[in-house]
Amino acid sequence: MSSLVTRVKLKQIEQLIEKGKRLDGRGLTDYREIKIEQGVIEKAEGSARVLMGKTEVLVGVKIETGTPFPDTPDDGVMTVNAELVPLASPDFEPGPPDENSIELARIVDRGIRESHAIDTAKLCITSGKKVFVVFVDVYVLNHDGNLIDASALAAVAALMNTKMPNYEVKDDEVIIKQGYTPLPMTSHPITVTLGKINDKLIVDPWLEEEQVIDARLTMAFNDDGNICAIQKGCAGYFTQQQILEGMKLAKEKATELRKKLKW
Amino acid sequence: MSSLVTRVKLKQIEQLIEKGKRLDGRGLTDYREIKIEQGVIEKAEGSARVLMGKTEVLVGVKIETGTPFPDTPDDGVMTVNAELVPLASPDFEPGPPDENSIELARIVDRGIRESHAIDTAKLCITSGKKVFVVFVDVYVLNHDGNLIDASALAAVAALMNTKMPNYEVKDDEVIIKQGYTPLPMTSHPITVTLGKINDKLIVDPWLEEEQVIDARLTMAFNDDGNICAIQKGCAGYFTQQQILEGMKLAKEKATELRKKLKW
Amino acid sequence: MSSLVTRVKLKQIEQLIEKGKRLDGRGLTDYREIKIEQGVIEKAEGSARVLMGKTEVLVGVKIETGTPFPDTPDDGVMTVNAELVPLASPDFEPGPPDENSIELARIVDRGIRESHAIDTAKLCITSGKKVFVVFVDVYVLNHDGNLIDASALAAVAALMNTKMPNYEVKDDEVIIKQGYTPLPMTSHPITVTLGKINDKLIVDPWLEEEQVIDARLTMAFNDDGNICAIQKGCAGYFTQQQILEGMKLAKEKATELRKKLKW
Amino acid sequence: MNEKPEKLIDKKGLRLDGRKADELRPVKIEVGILPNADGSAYIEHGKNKILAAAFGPREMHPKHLSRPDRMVLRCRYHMAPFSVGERKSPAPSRREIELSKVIRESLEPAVFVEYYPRTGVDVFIEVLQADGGTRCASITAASLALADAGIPMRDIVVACAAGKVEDKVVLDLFDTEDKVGSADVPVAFMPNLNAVTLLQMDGILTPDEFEKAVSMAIDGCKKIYELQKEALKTKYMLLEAEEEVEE
Amino acid sequence: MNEKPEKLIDKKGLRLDGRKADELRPVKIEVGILPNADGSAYIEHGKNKILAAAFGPREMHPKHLSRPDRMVLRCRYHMAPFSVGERKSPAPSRREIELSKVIRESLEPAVFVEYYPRTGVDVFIEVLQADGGTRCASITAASLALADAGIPMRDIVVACAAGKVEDKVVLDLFDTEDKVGSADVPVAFMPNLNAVTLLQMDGILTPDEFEKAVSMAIDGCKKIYELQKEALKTKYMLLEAEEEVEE
Amino acid sequence: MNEKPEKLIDKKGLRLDGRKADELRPVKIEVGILPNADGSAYIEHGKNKILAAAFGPREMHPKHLSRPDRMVLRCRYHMAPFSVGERKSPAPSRREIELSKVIRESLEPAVFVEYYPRTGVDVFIEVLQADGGTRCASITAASLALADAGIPMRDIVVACAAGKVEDKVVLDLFDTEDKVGSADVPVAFMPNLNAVTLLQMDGILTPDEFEKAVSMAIDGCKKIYELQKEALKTKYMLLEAEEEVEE
Repeated sequence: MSSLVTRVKLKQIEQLIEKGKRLDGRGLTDYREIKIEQGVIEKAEGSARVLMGKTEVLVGVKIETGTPFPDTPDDGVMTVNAELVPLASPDFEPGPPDENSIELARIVDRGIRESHAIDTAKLCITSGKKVFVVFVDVYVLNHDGNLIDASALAAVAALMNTKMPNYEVKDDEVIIKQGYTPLPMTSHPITVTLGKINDKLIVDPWLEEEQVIDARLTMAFNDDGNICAIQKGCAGYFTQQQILEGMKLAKEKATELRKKLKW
Repeated sequence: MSSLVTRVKLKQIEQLIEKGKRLDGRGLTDYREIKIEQGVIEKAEGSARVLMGKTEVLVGVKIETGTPFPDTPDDGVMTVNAELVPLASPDFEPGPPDENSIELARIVDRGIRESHAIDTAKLCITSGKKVFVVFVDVYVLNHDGNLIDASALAAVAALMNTKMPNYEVKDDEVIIKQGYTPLPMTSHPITVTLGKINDKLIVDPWLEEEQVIDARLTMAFNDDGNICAIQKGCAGYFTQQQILEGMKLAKEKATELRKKLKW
Repeated sequence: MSSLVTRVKLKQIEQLIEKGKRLDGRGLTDYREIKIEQGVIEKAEGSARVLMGKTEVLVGVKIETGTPFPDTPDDGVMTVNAELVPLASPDFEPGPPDENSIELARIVDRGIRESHAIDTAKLCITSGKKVFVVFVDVYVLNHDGNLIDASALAAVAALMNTKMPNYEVKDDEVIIKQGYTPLPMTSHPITVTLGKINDKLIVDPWLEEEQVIDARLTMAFNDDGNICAIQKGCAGYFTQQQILEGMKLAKEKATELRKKLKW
Repeated sequence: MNEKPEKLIDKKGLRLDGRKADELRPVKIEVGILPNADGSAYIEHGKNKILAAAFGPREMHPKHLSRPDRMVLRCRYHMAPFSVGERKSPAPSRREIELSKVIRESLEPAVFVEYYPRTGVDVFIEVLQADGGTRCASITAASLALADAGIPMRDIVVACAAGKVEDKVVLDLFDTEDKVGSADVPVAFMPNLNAVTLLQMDGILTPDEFEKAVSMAIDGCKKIYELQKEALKTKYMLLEAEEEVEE
Repeated sequence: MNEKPEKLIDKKGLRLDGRKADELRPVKIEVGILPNADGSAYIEHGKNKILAAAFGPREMHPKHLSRPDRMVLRCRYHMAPFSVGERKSPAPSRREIELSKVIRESLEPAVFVEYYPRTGVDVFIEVLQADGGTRCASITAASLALADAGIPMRDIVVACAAGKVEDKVVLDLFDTEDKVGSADVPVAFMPNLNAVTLLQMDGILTPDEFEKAVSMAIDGCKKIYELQKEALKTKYMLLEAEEEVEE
Repeated sequence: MNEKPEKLIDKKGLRLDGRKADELRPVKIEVGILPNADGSAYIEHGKNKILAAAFGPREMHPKHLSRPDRMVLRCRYHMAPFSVGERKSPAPSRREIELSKVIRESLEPAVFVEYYPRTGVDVFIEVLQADGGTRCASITAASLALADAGIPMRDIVVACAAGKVEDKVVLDLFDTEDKVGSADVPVAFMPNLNAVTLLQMDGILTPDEFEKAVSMAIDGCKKIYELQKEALKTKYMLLEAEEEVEE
């Protein structure tokens, strides 16, 4: 976008925000409409699709067996990958993950990992030798802003929907048996992103707002309201005061969002 | 090539073809002169060089031990790779395989694999653990059109020339012994490519023709005259009628070509 | 640099060299001032920093366990890698190793490997199964010419500084014990690079000279004065006579340089 | 998981999923479902779930790939890591690169490439769930995405496979039939021009079986073509309805 | 090597390396040590040893990345293979790519990017030895490298982490505390503008603990800021001394 | 396969393949055998089988690599996967990248690069079968490919190695000698200019042995040079014959 258009839009968005309004009619602290659909990919062990306004993210979970990391021989492994596939936006190009998709994957990963959402000890098959590996693949299908919150929400919803194969170990071989058990989870982290425009905080910035915000603050909260991950983004800053304010606001919104996840 | 030159050449080729003639003097259903030389790379387990007019392809076969695929524990492995090395044409550039060399390798692979040319069951050393891996490397040395047929022919000729090391298994170790046996083969697929210009079918299009043909049809035939692989190419089309006509023509030419392979 | 500047500089350097002088005041066969500091990276198993004039190279050595090469089951493994990190010169760009860094790594590798500097037989833990792997990482921190000699010197100094973990093998497992022993070394190869300008040989060409020399000759010498590696570089040539002359000069300088390494 | 079924066709001539030899799987098509794309379509063909989007005509990047006398069509066929049994690495496989090429060459005969010289059109296909016959379903969807983007076309391209299962030529193989069966013949077709734009085969067929398979596949194509037209109509009716509301 | 220490904080409230909860590790900074860079700095923060260099403002390569109305700041955070316990492959890891991005975004608020339109500035950071808190020490050094290169800046950026170790909020975690401790909060700060330009967290903190950690980290930043100023002064005094000699 | 031979040189002073110490392997050279290249040559040097082709002078891609005052010479040395004992991945190895560089630098002194400013010449070398000494045989062939392409040259470059096997300096090592022997000294030479354009060594040699090896290698070069000239003559005689026929 040319810098002129950006400046005109910034002006317009700023004036609205001064009045507590936004381009798409929302209040400053409102999320867009959210829809969560679980189990959309029957062949994956778990999946969920999240619509946040026009932003659409699909997360698929695959479970395979693999070897544990040497320093955690009794823990299963979880990896998060994010693909900004080119059909989601004219700005996305085919190719290996760039810094944006890597940052997205790592923020989603951090929320799940640091909150101990998955009980990885229960994914161990044979200590030091064989464990279950949980692949969480974030697939952005339409980019209309705030990919982080949509992706994090879809990831947790997909994990809640994930079934683990039953198995037994015979002579060091893993034998997959009939039936499934749910993936063992101990928490359900919720991620909330705020934008700062003109020293005002807004919740869930969408695409047009993302192009003009000074800075972004993302916080993930655990079931008990504790913080489990944070990421500041964009080339702007926050005052210490804004961070604490933002934390309170994000905590409230996390509680609100969590209600959308039924379990 | 500029589109003007292409159009002039297209005109010229079309006019000739109307009269049943071609730029290089061949009839519409003639192959260029074909020479097959086997065993040209003594250090490889098998090799063959094919000249089809000025198109020159060298195929080398290496045999190593490796692990079978989990879903076929009792079968050896065959892989085909094709390199369009830059000395073969000013249009080839050094670098990783592009879509053309990948398609070429996969067409050659399909002909061999689907016809069960190699008796992979006989390449199993220890079920699920150790098998022979057959590497078929297609090396294009001069590109003057119809790389598919020349490569497929050279690949089969090289496999027919391939010797497998004798071995015995002792305490789970493979011990290579003196002497060789021929690679076990059960069929000898022959691949024939047709081009369509102005609704006429021609056999073995060479470089100048390739630049103007509407579409390409490649068919591989087994020893018994059954079809074992097909690939339509280029941005044109065939009518159902043309496909059936083409199939009959290709079958004839395959029988003709097969005679060049002595076994 | 533009070719005009190069020509002017070449003229200037040539005229000085005719008089036995150099731009930076050195004599034709003098090295720049050399400083060697060992153990600068405490967390690495070995390290050394070499300043050769303004050229600065850091070498870190890591030791890990790994598998031996099939054809040398009783030998540890040594690998050399060189990074021309972009903070060392405006001419270095981030990215995978280019031909310059690969050549640098391979010259350093050759000097160490061919002189049998490391007693790799003593790095074997279990024949054919487990050996120590010595990673020598050359890190160029400032490029002011003659990276080869500075890197080779830093590599040998770092190896001399390298400590191996004590260990014992119990039930096929390697158990790391308290304490260290020095890396077993049998020689200390010294690498000397000469430049040729206007049929004169100069020692240790620095950046400005490197841009105008006809050719480069690098020779590595063993403790006993034998030659263990050679590399001619750049798009010029040497006469047979110049090579023999250069060999004698390089041998002298190697003896001189070796004194800087205390052991 | 890997147990092979004993019989792919039962005594009544019905297949594992209850279909007759010449019966298609259920096909559901929606057009225009991706807001950011210039054109898009979603297809469920059996358990295949595939999205296709078209962007363009637009400036080419990099520029030197553009052509002074025509539009350049590019195509990427890509599978989501979770779309198949064992997780697939997101890096494009050799299979995906080949399919991207043959799919592009199956769409190109339908496009009036000379209408927009110097421009490019990108077709992006994402297989979200795979169950045999993804390349055909991808072509069916991609062709609609192009139409939805307003790219001028001679005809719609539609695709369907036939193949051989236990000595019988059957239509539209699903995953298990594809893997255990003895041949698969994917065909792309332009119904109004009676033109085959994609034809591949692996497995073994006699010439007669091949002839029958091609016929059967083309018949399948014609049935799916009706669904394509309906999906396009639905999209335009929705558009008209919206416009009326706006007026 | 991998034995976890039993207690990270002893009865006197002292940490494994003898520090109090709110005590920084020793920090040593030098400015202008790389002859070929336009600006550079070296920092030893505890056992971290890090070099940062700035090149620019200069022409951008490739050109199409330049911007008509501003300077483009690029940043590469990279670890030497020998900087960590197990040898690190020199190819950039996902972690290094993410850190390059957040470090760039922590420096950019301080730079007057509009002063040199169409140009670029590259910041290259090499971690020679890592001991916990490398991103913070990298920012502290990189900001000085920019200043040393004469890039016009609103303020110096300085960074420091706080975290939680055995239920206690502590300043400036070193490697073992970082790995065994329960939370880490790296903060970058512009002291004169009172602005936080980097904020991350992993681990678990209550809101109160988080508030305390941010305060503590900012206090740490302010102390390191004094050392930054001194390092710059030393560099300029040396320069002046040299100039006097030359006159 | 991996059994090391007991003696590389027998009592009569003959080597495993029956050669004397200063004897070359059989060398066969053909010029102009690749129709699409501007120049080409094929060499069989012992069991080495190598093709070299030259393309140019032609426009450089990418353009920014061209030089206003000279032609740019590029070179790629590449081994076919089947050319060596264990299959070699077709991706260029570090060894191949180094050899491409030193081969280029061995050819460049012979080329009048100033004759065609702004252009490029590409030399592509494919090792079809390797048996020790591939870089030398590659240079011998590549130099002829350049000449065949009509690139103006000061001299032909020819290459040959000498080395040390069981305490004896010998000429032109083949694979086994190269691997089991104690030193290898490849040399490239311009006979008319008496100039060494490639010199490498690995192994251990005393200064005297080195001196002897260089002399012996240069003598080998001179012999191969005669074969180069003959191969060029043969090509041109064929050309003339063809021209006469055409007239």
